[in-house]
Amino acid sequence: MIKYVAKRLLISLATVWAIATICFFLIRLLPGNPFIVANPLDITNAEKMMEYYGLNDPVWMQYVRFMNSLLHLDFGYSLAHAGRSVNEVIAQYFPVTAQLAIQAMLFGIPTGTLLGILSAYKRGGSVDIFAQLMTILTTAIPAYVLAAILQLVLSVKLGWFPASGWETQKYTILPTLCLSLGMISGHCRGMRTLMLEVGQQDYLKTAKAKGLSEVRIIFFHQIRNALLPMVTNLGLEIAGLLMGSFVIEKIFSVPGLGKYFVNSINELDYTMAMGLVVFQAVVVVAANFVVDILYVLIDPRVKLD
Amino acid sequence: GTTADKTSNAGNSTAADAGNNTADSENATPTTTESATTDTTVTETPVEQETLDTFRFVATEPNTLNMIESTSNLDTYVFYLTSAMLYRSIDGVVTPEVCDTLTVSDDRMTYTYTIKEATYSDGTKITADDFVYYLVKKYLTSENCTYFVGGEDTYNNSLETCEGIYSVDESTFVITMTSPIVTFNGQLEIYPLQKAFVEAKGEALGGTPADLLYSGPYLLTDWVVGSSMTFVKNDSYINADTLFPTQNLTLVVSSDASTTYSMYQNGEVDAIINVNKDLYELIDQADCTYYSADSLWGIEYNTTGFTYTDGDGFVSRGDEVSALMKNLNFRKALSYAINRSAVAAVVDPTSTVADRYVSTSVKGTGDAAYVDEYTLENTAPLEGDAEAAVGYLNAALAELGYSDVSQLPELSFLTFDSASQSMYVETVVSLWKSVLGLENVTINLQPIQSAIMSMVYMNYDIYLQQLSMNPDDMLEQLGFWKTTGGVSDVAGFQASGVPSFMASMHADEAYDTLVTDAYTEFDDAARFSMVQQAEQLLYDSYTFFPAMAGGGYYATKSYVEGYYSTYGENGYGFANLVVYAH
Amino acid sequence: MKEKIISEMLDFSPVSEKERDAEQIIRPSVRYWPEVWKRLFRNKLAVLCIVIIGLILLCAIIMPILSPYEFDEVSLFESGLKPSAAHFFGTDASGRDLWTRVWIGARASLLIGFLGALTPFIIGTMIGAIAGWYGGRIDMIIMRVCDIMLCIPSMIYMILILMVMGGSVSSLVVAMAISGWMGSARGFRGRVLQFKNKEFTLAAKTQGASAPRIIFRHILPNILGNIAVGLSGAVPGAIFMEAGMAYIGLGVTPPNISLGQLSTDGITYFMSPTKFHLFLYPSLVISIMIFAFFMFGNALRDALDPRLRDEEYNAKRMRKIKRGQKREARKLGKAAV
Amino acid sequence: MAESGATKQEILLDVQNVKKYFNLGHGKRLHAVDDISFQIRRGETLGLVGESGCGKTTVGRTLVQLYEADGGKIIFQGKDIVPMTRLQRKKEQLTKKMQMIFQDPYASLNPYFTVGEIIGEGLEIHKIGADKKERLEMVYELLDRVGLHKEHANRFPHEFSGGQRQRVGIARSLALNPDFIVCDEATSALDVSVQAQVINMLIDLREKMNLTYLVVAHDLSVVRYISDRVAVMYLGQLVEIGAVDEVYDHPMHPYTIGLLEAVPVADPDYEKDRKITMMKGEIFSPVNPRPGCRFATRCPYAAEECSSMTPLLQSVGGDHFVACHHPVR
Amino acid sequence: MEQKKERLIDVKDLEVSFMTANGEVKAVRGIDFQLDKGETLAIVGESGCGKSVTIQTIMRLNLEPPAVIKGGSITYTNSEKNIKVDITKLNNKQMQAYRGKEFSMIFQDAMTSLNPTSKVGRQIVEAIRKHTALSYMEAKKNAIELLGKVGLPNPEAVFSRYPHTMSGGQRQRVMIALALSCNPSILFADEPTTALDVTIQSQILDLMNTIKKERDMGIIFITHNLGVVARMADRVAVMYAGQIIESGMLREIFYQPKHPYTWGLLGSVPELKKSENKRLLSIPGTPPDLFAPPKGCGFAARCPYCMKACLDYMPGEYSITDSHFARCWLLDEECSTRITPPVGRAVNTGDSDDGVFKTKRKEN
Ligand SMILES: Nc1ncnc2c1ncn2[C@@H]1O[C@H](COP(=O)(O)OP(=O)(O)OP(=O)(O)O)[C@@H](O)[C@H]1O
Ligand SMILES: Nc1ncnc2c1ncn2[C@@H]1O[C@H](COP(=O)(O)OP(=O)(O)OP(=O)(O)O)[C@@H](O)[C@H]1O
Ligand SMILES: [Mg+2]
Ligand SMILES: [Mg+2]
Repeated sequence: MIKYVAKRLLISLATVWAIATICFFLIRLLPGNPFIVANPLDITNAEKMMEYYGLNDPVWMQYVRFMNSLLHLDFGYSLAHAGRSVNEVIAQYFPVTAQLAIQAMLFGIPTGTLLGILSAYKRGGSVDIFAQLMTILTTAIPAYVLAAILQLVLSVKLGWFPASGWETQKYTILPTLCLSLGMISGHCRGMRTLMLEVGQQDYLKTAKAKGLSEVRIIFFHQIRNALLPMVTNLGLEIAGLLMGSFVIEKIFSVPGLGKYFVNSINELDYTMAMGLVVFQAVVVVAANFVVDILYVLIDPRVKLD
Repeated sequence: GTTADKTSNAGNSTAADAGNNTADSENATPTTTESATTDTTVTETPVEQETLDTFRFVATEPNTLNMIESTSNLDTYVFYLTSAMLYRSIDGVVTPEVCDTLTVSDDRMTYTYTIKEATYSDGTKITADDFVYYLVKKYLTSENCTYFVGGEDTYNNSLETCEGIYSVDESTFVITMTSPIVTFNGQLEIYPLQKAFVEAKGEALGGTPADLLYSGPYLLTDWVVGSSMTFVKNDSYINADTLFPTQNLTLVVSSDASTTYSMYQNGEVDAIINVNKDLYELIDQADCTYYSADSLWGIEYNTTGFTYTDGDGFVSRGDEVSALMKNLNFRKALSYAINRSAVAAVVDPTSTVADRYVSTSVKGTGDAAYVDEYTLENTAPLEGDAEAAVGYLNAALAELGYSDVSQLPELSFLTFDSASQSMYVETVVSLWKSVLGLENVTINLQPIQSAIMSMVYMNYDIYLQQLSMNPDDMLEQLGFWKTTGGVSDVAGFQASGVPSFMASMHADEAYDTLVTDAYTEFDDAARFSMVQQAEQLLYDSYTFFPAMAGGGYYATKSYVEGYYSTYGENGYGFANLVVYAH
Repeated sequence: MKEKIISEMLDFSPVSEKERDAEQIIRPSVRYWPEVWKRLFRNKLAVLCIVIIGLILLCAIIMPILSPYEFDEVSLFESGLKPSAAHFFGTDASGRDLWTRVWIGARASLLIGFLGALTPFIIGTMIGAIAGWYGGRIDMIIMRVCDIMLCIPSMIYMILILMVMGGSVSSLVVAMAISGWMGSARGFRGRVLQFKNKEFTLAAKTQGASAPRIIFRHILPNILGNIAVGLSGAVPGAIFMEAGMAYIGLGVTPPNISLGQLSTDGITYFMSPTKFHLFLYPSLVISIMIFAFFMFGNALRDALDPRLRDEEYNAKRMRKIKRGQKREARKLGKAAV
Repeated sequence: MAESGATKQEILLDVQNVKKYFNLGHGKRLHAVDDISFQIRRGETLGLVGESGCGKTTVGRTLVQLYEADGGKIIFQGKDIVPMTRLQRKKEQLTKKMQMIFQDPYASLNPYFTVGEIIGEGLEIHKIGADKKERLEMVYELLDRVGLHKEHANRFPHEFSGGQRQRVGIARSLALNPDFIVCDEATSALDVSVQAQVINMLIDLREKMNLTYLVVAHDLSVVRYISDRVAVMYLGQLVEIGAVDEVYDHPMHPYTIGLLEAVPVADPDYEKDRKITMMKGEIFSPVNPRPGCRFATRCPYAAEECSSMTPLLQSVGGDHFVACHHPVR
Repeated sequence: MEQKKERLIDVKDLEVSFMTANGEVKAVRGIDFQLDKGETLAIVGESGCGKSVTIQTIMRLNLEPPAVIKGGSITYTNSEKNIKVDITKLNNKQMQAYRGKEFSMIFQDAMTSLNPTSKVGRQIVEAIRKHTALSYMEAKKNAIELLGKVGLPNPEAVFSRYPHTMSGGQRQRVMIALALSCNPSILFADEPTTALDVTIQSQILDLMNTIKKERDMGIIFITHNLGVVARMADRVAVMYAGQIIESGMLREIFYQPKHPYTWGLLGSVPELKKSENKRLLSIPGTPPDLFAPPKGCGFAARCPYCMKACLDYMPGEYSITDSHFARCWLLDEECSTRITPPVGRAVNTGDSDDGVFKTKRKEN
C-alpha cells in the first residue's frame, strides 16, 4: 500500500510539473503586453516594466526562473495588480471557491444521487419523470439564464436571498443552488444508469434468493455497488468545482478563483495565471490522487499495481 | 459640516487665490450653483431625522492600491478615501486639507508648501518628506519629468531624489518647475507616502488593506476582490469630525447588470456609481443624476502609411491602402457618412454626441462652457450628410483612379472587444455599407492589450479610440496629438525602436506650436483661442474624428444625500454624505 | 390445445425430412439499425425532437434568405422595436432585425455544435484507437498525455486559440478539438481494449485482417450506438460551450453572430421592460435547440437498448391490467349498491 | 484413427520448446506456456487437455500467431514461423494455411456482420474469387458444407442457435482452405446434442478436406473421441503425451490419472460403483515459477526431488511420453 | 421403490411466459413434477428449454413483469414446520420468508453471483440474520462453521475475504455454504459445476452428495452434463421446449429411455471408457422458437421418427411405470411404428420389449 501511494505520489508530481511546463509556454504564446492598460499615456512605461520583470529575456531563462519559484512555492506578485501576491490571492479566495464547491457538492451530490436512485427504483414513476424533466431543464437552459431567473424570482420578487455578494451564509445560498443544479442532474443521470446496470447483476438475484427484503437489497447491494464507479468521476468533478465557475462567480459577485483565473489570462497577468494554473493542476492531481487511493480502499476489487 | 469647509477655505487666501486663478476655469465638475443647492438642502433637513451609519454603493474596484504603480483612475478614488491630500476637492470646491500655506513665486515656477500637524492611522506624523517622496516616485515619469528641475536626470538614472522637489524642514517642501505651466496650480492630487512603509512592504505594497498606510477619512478594513470593499471611518484623519459623517462605506462590486439592478431594487445597495446603458432603462429615472461626459470616442484614421512588423520594424502598409487612407476626401467621406447623434443614442443612450476634443465641462472665460464660447467651423454635421459623403467618396475615387467603391482595397477597423465598442464599430461599418456602398471594411476585435499594441504598431487602418478627458487639463488630451519625441517621422521611430503612443496620425508643426505655447499662456482668452485654433487644425485634418462623449448617470436612493459622481465613468465622491433611515 | 384428441384425428404416417426443415429460422430477419430507427420513430418525443432539429436547421438555412433584412444591417431609427409583423422578434439596439440575426446565429451555433462535437471526436477516436490497439509504451505515453491535458483547464486552450486565431467558428472548433479530444480518446481506447481480445476480433485477425480493418470494420460498428449517443450529447455541449465562451467575451467576433453571443448579449435585458425580447428569443431558441438535441440523444439511447422496449411494454401492460381491475372493482361496487 | 498410417506421414507442425509469457507488470511474468514441444503429422488430430488456465488456449493462439511466441520454434511445413516478420508471414500466406475455431459461438461472430460477410471476410481480404458474386457462391458452398442454407447468408448471428453459430464459425475457418485448424474448445459451449453434431462435422471435414487439427478441450471424452493422439497439460507444461487409447487406458502421470478419475461418466451403474480419489492441495503459481514439478503440490506421490527438479518428457514405451519422476505404472 | 418419502414440492401444470414487446415467450408450457424429501431430481435439456425459468419460478426469482405465471400451481409442503402453500399465490413480501429459509439456490457462475464488494462472510451472515434471531457474533460463528463444512481450509480467514480473491471452486463452495446457511429443505442448483474444471467439479459434486445425505434435503439439480446426472440424480426430468418430455428414475432414463429426444441426448455423448468409436448420434436442427411454439410435438421438426400426428397434435403423457412417463406419439398403442432405440440397455424393470413400449393415452 505504501509503495502504491508513493508511486502515485511520484506520478502526481510529474504530472504537475508537466502541466506547469506546458502551461508556461502556452501562456507565453499569448500576444500582447501585460502592462498596457486601457488608456496608457506612455508605452515606454510598459516597455520598462517588461524589462523590469524580465519578460524580455529569452523564454528559457524565464522558464528557469519560473521553475525556481515553483520549487519555492512562491508564485510572486501579480503583474496587472501591483501589490497583489499570487499566494495570498490563492490563500484568500480559494477558501471561498472551496466553500461554494463543498456546499454545492454537499447539496448536489446526495440530492442527485438520491434522485437517481429513486428514479431508477421506480422507473417511469413520478419521481423519475420529475428528475428527467429537471435534468433536461438544467441542461437545456444556459447557466447564466438560470441564474438570472433564480435571482429574479428568489431575490427580487420574493426577497428571500440577497441577489449578489458574499458576506453572510445567506449570500451563499443562491450561487450554491445554481452551481448544484447541474450537479444534481448529472449525478441523477449517472446514478440512474448505474443502478439499472447493477440491477442486472447476478448477485442481486443471489441476495433475493437469500430472502432479503427489497429495501435491504437496494441499500446494501445495489446502491453500494452503483456508488463505486461514481467515485472515479469525483476526482475531476471536485477539481472542476474547486477551480470555480466563472459564470456563477461573475453573476453573483462571488470572490472566487474562477473569475480571477479568467481575468488573469485576459489581462495577460502571467504570474497570476501561471500561479493559478499550477495551483489548479495541484488541486486536480491531488483530487485524482485522493480518489485513486480512496478507490483502492473502498473497492476491494482494485488491485494495487 | 459645511461650515468647516468655508473656514478652511477662508484661512488660506494664498492658496485659494492660486487655485481660483486657474481652477475656476479648469476645475470643473458640477457647477458651484449645484453644490450650493446641495448645501441648502442639507441645512434645511431637520436634524432629528435619524441617519444610518453605513453607505453601500456599487462601483468598480481598483486595480491596485499601490500608489506608485497605479495607472488607473479607478485606483485614485480609493486613495481619495484612504489618504489625506494637500488639497481636497469636495463637490467641486477645492479646499486645503493637510496644506497649511502654499506660496507661489511670481514667475509661477517655485511652489512652497507648509503643512499642518497630521498623522497616519498608525500614529506616525505626516511629514513634508512624505509628500516629496510621493512626488518623486509618482510624477517623474518619461512624460512629466521635464517639467521639474532635475526631473529628467532623476528619471533617466532612476534616482531617489530630485533637484526640483525637496523638503526644507519637517513641515515645508518646495517644487521648482522648469517653466511655468498653466495647468499646474499646486493643487494636484498629492498624497503623503511614507518611504519607510513603502520600502518595508516592497512588492506587497497596496495588495491588501494591511499593505497600505492610511491618512484619509476612511480605513479600508476589508477587500474581497471581486466582491466588496469595506471602509470604516478613520478617527485620526485630520478632518475626522467634519467632512465625512458616515461611519462605514461598502463598495460592492458587481459586473452583471441584472445583478446590480436586483441589488439596488432590493435595497442591498444605496447607490450605483455608473448606471450604464443596460441599467439605465431599468432604474427609476428620478434616482438618476447625469454627470458630464468625460471620455471621448473618436475614429482614428491611419494616415502614416506605415506599419510595424516584428522582424522588419516599420514597413510600408502597401501602396493602395496607404494612398487611400492618406486621401482626405476619402476620410471625409467616411466621416460624413456617419450619423453620429443617432449612433451615439443607439450605442449608449447615456452618452452624448461629441464634436470637439475638449471636455464640455471645461468652463470658458465667462459662465458658458469653453466649447460653447469657442466654436469650430466647417465641422461635419452631427446627423451626417449622406449626399456630401458620397460626393467626397466620388472625389476620392476620382483622385485615386478607381471607378467603383468595390475596387477599394480591404480595410480593417480595429477596436477592443467590449460590447459597446464592438457595437459602435458594427453600426458604423453598416452605415458605410448603406451610405457609401463600402463593403470592404472588416472588423478586427482584439482583447484590450492586443488592440492597443496593434494600434501602437499601426496595425490598423481605422481605429475606434476611447480617450478619457481630463476636465482639469484641457491641454492634456490635445497633447496626445502633438508630434513629440521625433516620432512624427518614421525614420526617427525606427531609430529609437520604441514606438510612441498615438504618434501616428497627426503631424502638424503649427498644431504642435499652438499646443506647446498654450501651456505657458496664462491669459485665458488668449489660451482658449490658441486651443480653438489647434482644435480646428486637428479637425480639418480628419485624422481623429470625434464621435461620442461617454457620459453617464449615477443613481442614488432618495434617502441618500451628499453623494455625487466625480468625473470619469466610475468615480465617486462624497460631500457630507448622509444616509437617512428608510 | 385442450381439445380432446380422438384416434381418428391421428395419422401415424412418417414425415420426410424435407417436410420438416429443422434448420429453418421462422422469425423474420432483423437488422440492427433499421430496428433502432423503427424504435426511435415510434417514440413520439424523439420524433418531436427530430422535427424541432429539422425545423431549426431549415430556419437557419432559409430564414436569412427569405428575410428582407440583412443580419448586420443597422437601422438607426428602428432601435429596440418590439416584435411586430415587420420584425418577428423585434429589433436590437442598433435596429437590426432580431429574427434574421437569430437564424444567422443559429447557423453558426449549429455549425459549432456539429463540428465542435465531431472534430474532437474524430481526433480522439484515432488517437484512442492507436493507444488501445498497439498498447504497451505507445498506449502509456498517449494516456499520460491525455491525463496531463485533462488537468489543464480548457479555458487556457480556448483563450489562447481564440486570441491567436481570432474569434470565429473555425477557431472555436479548433479550440474545442484541442481541449476535447481526450475524452473520446479515453473512451475509444477503452472500447478498443474491450473488443481487442473479443473472439470475433481474434477471428478477424486469423482471417488476415489488418489493424485498421479490424478497428473500423469490426469494432466501430459495435460501438456505433454509444458513439451516436455520445455525439448527440456532445452537440449541445459544444453549443453550450460556445455560449459560455461568448459570456466570457470570447465568442465569434462581430459582425458575425452566434446564438450564444446573442443570448449572452441579451441577458442584460433580462429585466428590461422594453427590450426583454432581446433576451427572450435568442435564449429560447438556444434552449429549445439544446433541449431537442438532448432529448434526441436520450431517445436514441433508449432506442439502442432493446431491453427498455420490453420494459415499457410491460409497464404499459401492467397499467392496463390495473385499470381493468379498478374498472372491475367499480362495477362490482355498483352492483353491490 | 489411422494411427499406424499417420506415423509415416509428413510432419506438418513441429513445435519445439515454445514459450509464451505474459507480463503482468512489476516484474511479474506469468509463464502461461513454458517450454512445450510436440509434433503434429499431416492428417492427424492432436488433442490438448488440461485444467482451466493451464495454457491450452495460449498454445493454440501462439500457433496461429495471435500471440508472438517468446521462445522456441514453430516449424510449419518446414519453415520456422517464430522469427518471421509480419510481411514474411503475409507472403507465406500463413493465415490462409492455419485457422482457428473459437470457443464461444456468441462472442466469436461479429453481431453486426451477416453470416455471409463473416464467412466471406477471409475471401475478401485475400482477394480469392474474381468478384463479389463469385465469393458469394463460395460462401453458399461453405454454408452447404456445414449444413446450413443459402438463405442464411443474409441473416445475422443473433438469429441462429448456438450450434448453428458454431457451424458458421467452422465455415469461416474453412473458407481459406487451410491445412491446419486449431479448435479451441469448439464444442464446450454447446449443448450435448449439438456438440455431437459439430464433432461429427469436424470429423467428416477432416476426412474430406485432409485437415490437421489441434483440438483443445477440457472435456476428456470429446478429446478421446476425436483425437489420434492426446497431450495433457498442467500449468503451462506438457505432462503426458501419447496415442489416445494408450494415455486413456494406461495413464502414467498422476495428474492424468486424477483427471480421468474426476470425469463423471454418463452411466449410472458405473458411477455408483466408482471410487474417486480427490486431488487436494494448493495449486502452484505460474507467476515467476520456481523449478520443479508443477504438480508436486497436489501430487499424492510427490517426493523430494519433485519440488526441486523439473521432470522432462520421457518415453515410457513407443509414442507415449510422460514428464514425471515417479510415473504410475 | 423404497419407502415413500415426504413430498416437498408438487408442481402441477405450470405455465410461465415472458411478455416482451415482440410477443409472448412461452418459456414453460405446462409441466408437472414432484420432489420428495432427500431426493435429487435432475433436470436436463437443451439450452433455453426452460430449466432455469422453472426453478426460478418456484423461488419466484423471475422479475414479474416480464415473467407471468400463466397457470398451474406449485405446492410446497413441510409437515415439520406445518407449512402447505401454493407458491404461485404468494406475493413478494410473503415469499421472502421462504427464500433462503425453505429454498435456497446455487447459481452457475459463482463469480458474478457473489457481491464483489462485500466480504463473503458477511454475505452469509446477512442471510443467517435475516431468518434467525442470532446476534452478529453467533451468526459469524455459524458462518465460519459452515465455511469449514464445505471444505474450505482456514474458514476464519476465508470469512473476511472478497469473492474475487478466490478461485472458482472456492467461490462455489462459498455459494453452497451460503445456500445451506439457513438449513433449507430444498436446494436448487442451476448448473453449479458447469464453469468448473472436472477435478473441481468432482469435489463439488461429492460435497453436495455428502450434504444431501447429511441433511436429507431435496435437491433440484440442473445440468447439461449427463455424466453429472448419472453421478448425482435419483430421478431425472428431461425438458424440451418448455415441457417435460420424459421423466423417470435415473436408471429408467439412462437404460430405458422412451423419447427420441432422450435417445438423441444419450447417444450424442462421447464415451470416455470405450475404445471402439462408433459414430455419435446427433440431433439435427435447432429447438423451436418459444415465441411461436409448434402446435404439435415440440421435437417433431428434429425427430427422425416424425409422423404426421406429431406435427399436428401435442402428445400426452404415457406412463411406462409409476415413476416413468414420456410424451411421444410413438408410445401410443395405436401407433404401429416400432423402433428399436439406438441407446439404452435392457435392465430388469419388467419391460421385456427392447424399449418399444406401447401404452394407453391418458386423457388430459
Ligand atoms: N492476454 C493475457 N494476458 C495475461 N495473462 C493471460 C493472457 N491470456 C491468458 N493469460 C493467462 O495465461 C494462463 C493460461 O491461459 P489460457 O487461456 O491459455 O488457459 P486455458 O488452458 O485455455 O484455460 P481455459 O480452459 O479456461 O480456456 C492463464 O492463467 C491466464 O490467466
Ligand atoms: N427475461 C426474459 N425475457 C424473455 N425471455 C426470457 C427471459 N428469461 C428467459 N427467457 C426465455 O425463456 C426460455 C427459457 O429460458 P431458461 O433460462 O429457463 O433456459 P435454460 O433451460 O435454463 O437454458 P440454459 O441451459 O441455457 O440455462 C428461453 O427461450 C429464454 O429465451
Ligand atoms: Mg481456453
Ligand atoms: Mg439456465
